Amino acid sequence: MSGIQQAMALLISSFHKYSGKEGDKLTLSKSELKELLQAELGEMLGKASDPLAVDKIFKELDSNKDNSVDFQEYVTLVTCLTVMCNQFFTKQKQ
Amino acid sequence: MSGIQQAMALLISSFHKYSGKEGDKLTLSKSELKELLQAELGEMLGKASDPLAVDKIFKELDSNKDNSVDFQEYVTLVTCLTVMCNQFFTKQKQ
Amino acid sequence: RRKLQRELEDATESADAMNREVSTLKSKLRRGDLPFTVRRNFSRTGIESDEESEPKSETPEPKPE
Repeated sequence: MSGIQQAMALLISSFHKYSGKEGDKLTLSKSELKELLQAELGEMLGKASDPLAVDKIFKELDSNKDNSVDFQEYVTLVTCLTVMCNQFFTKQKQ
Repeated sequence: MSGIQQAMALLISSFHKYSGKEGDKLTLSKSELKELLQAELGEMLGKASDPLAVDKIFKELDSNKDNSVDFQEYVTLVTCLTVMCNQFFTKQKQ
Repeated sequence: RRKLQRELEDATESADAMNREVSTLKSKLRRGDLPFTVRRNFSRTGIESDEESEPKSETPEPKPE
């Protein structure tokens, strides 16, 4: 499997690791999002345990306001973080 | 490193594997994009060698019309493909 | 396979909308509208980068050019 295909598989499996815990298996509730942020992105995104911070990013991600974060909304956050990391990475190289 | 962080690192390293080949090291020219599509997503997309298809994709991806595909345009495409794969898998499970 | 190729084209069409969403989220994160900071010393995650930054330091010291 190519690097990009592995990345796609990882994004899908990581999402379902948390979305399947409670309620709708295919979306993230607020507590599932909090767990994902802490476990998967805690190092990168400080304050992943601060409820107010999680609340705010949950509202931000839940663009269709159905009180859950679906795969598309989740992957928008990951895309944004990847772009920002790439900028750190390329600035280091210049 | 968590699953999501690995995916992000793979997306970044895969991009630079192709963008660094010619011209601007931080963007994909049309030929670099074609190489990336074939090598990384070839099996999935059935040898996207059809020049028209690559042309169309390149024009659509190049949203800021600078005749090259930058990192954000690239990673957005990959995540959109991931969204579609996720839909494909979740429909199968239902 | 044709179907997947058509999906690639659909994906590129929806990529535009996502591109805008990512840009708005990025500027919010940058402006600090969202209470999350993307830590600079992220290079430890194994993306090939030459210098190893110490885990504790929040902002890496500027390297002498």
